[in-house]
Amino acid sequence: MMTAADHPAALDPKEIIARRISREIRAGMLVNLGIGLPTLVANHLPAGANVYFQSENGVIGLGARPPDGMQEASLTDAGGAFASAVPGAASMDSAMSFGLIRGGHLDMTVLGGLEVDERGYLANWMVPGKMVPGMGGAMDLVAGAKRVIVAMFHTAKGAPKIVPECTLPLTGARRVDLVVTEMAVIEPTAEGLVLRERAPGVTVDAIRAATSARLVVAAEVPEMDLAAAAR
Amino acid sequence: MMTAADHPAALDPKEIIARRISREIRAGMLVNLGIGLPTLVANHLPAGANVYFQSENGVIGLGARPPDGMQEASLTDAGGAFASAVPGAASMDSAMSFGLIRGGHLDMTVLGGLEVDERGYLANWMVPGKMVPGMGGAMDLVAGAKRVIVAMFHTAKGAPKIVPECTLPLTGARRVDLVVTEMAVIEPTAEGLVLRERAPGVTVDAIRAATSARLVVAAEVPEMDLAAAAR
Amino acid sequence: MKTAIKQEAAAALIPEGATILVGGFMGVGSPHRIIEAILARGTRGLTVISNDLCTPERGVGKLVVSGQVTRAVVSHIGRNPVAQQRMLAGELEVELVPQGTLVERIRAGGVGLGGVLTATGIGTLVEEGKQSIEIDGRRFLVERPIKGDFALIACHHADYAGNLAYVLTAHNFNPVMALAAEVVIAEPEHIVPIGMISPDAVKTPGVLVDYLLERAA
Amino acid sequence: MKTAIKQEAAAALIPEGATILVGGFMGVGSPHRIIEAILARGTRGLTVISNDLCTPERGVGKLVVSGQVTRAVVSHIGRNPVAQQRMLAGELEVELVPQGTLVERIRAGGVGLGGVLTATGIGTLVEEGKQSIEIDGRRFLVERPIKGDFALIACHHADYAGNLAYVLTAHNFNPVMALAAEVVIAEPEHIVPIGMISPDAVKTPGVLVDYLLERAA
Repeated sequence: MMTAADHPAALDPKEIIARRISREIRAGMLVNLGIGLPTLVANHLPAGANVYFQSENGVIGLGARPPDGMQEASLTDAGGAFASAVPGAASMDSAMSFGLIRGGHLDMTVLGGLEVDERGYLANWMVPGKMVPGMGGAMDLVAGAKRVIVAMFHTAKGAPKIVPECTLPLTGARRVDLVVTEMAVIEPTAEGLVLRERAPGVTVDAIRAATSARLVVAAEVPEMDLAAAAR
Repeated sequence: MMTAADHPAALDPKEIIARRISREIRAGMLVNLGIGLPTLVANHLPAGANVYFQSENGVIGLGARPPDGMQEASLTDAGGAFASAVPGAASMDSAMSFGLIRGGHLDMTVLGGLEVDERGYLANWMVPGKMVPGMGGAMDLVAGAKRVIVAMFHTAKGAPKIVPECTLPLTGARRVDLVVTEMAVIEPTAEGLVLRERAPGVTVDAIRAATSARLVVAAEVPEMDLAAAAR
Repeated sequence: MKTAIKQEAAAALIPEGATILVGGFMGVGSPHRIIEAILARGTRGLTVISNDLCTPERGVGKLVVSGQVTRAVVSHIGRNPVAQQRMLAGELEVELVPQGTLVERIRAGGVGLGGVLTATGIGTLVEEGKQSIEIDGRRFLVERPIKGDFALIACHHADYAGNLAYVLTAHNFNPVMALAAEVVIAEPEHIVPIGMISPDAVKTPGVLVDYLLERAA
Repeated sequence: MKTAIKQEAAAALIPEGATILVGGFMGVGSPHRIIEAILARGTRGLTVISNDLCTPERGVGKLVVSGQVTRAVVSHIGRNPVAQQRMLAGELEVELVPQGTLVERIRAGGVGLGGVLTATGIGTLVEEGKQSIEIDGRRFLVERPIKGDFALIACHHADYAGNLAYVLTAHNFNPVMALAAEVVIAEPEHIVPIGMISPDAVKTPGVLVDYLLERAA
């Protein structure tokens, strides 16, 4: 049987990002998914993957969106949308929820991004004078999660989002662990931004052209494996 | 009908202290009683006094000792002895329990004492080289409770315990609010230790003789009223 | 024993210019009836400390739209374009605080700590004007405790001793805020007789609660 | 899903010289079966962090009597004359910490705070050798976070997701200690199937728990 994964070129850019990030998740992990694009990652985990999702508003074991008529007003996700919970879920107040995040108990967070720079620093919470919604839990997640993965489009209106130095206010002074876009997988390291993988059919030159930061590029850059979900 | 209160001279010294302190307790208060002598205070509150006792090991609404055969291993007081709980009790972990103490939510604590001095400072947790059991919750109680009342005998083996300056290590650098002994009620103030009341039949001279600290004494020092319990 | 009061009576306790801690996360676990009563009463000059400013049609967001809020201390303005617009226009003073720092600052106020030592915000705008301290070679911001005049708490059920129990994601800031205000007003969905809530299910002991709102009609 | 292990297997995880956080207050809410297994195994050089040292016949007090404890960080030595004697003789190193400071230091370790700013201990021996900081004109001690290699937790019941629930005064240090160790071993009285504990009754989420002890025989 052919699946969408066999024709990755046909995949929606968001799907490429979500599918690739889902492969970073291992059994037994506690994972926090940011609002928006990061949320899609959950769709790519097989049933019974034994992964717990945390919603920082106070639940571990967040489940899928409930069908109409089956929503409970007191069970929502971090975006305020109705959610469900899996058997074995735990609810808690914000002090405990952020205690888990800041205490290093969260194995992974997947966050959206406005900019990532050569230091591996992330800016994702404001555009001065224009969009100042507040950082919510983003700064805590960046400071506290064991792994921080940025899920974002490679460019915005044609302009590179992976830049030499962030022009927007930083979310934290911590080097994020991985950046996944619809074009590439990039790992910030002490030596700079290492290009680890290309999206299927995307050339290294195309990635370079869409990136204003300096990239460290090996002789051979493999294509993303988008076939399998969480192991 | 004559009661023991009509013959206070017949009262046990501990009973005088406990009975007098019980009169400091008001309806609606949250009160913590230290191990030993302070515990006796609870015996002098009328049923339905609407006072909640906190035990710092994690319960608000501590009740009387349960009869033999009705103890529950997971319900004990701060001395580790079996306890009961009243309807409307709340149990909690030590972080919450001490959060209440340190956050100023505890209306009153009654603590034992080894020494109190002219500054109103209390020493009650160790005798260097001899008895060093640890401060337990005493330092938190002294630092955090709204009112700190010291319940102790006036002297130890004839030696005054109310002294110019504590010779034993302090429990805190906070002026306690009241000292109640079997001889006197003394209020530490900015002007010094004010003798507020005498035990029935005890003269001011007798109190002075048993006290090495300077006392501020008014022309008339009334006798303790030991008749009524909590109003 | 607490006597349950009406929402109008609760709102009447709160004077102009008060600082109110308001529970809730995007309106979930918010004391909506008390908020409605404050709205009806028109109390002005409020400082609101809350996770977010919800939406213009819901929760504390409505108090922003009505112009009753002068200052807000939040982690996020929510999906409230009115709040964003007034904030950018300088009509609403907003202090943005990382969510984990916000809840810890309120907890610090409630449990008598001098402040919070945190790595969150280091190297960002949050650090500006703040003291920092080095401990074992790592630098931490010193964040101030937060206390309010009033805490407006929503809970699932209460008893007449004032003990409160919460469910699912409606806990959020409520149990912590109940520690950190001079006057605590709780809005339960249900009030049960004393003894009906297991001591282990109580997350806010009744001694912290000053007023209990009548259950919804 | 957690698989429950035997107490001997739990003790075998703990090497000589380990720092162990042990729940309980005078033995109430202490993981007695794990302690027995450590006693049987004879693991030496332990640093014990616990509220107290109980009695010579019970709880962590037994590990002091057996000579397996080198260092103790406690608020009180309990009613343990053996501990007192060894402490005064210099054979057992004891750090005495005010109970509220002890639990906050463990919490700080567990939730990633740089330390605790507290007024408790100001003007006493507890202050010696410690940094202090002035905030709004008040002086606070800077107390260090505490973490352990292992947390040995007692609870009333657990499920196979590792979620833990506690009762009455057996909560004490357990929920906080479960946050502050590399490896968390929980000793439940009962283990129920997943889904049997309400999410609201869970005070230690299963993600914090590494090992679950078999229920008592």
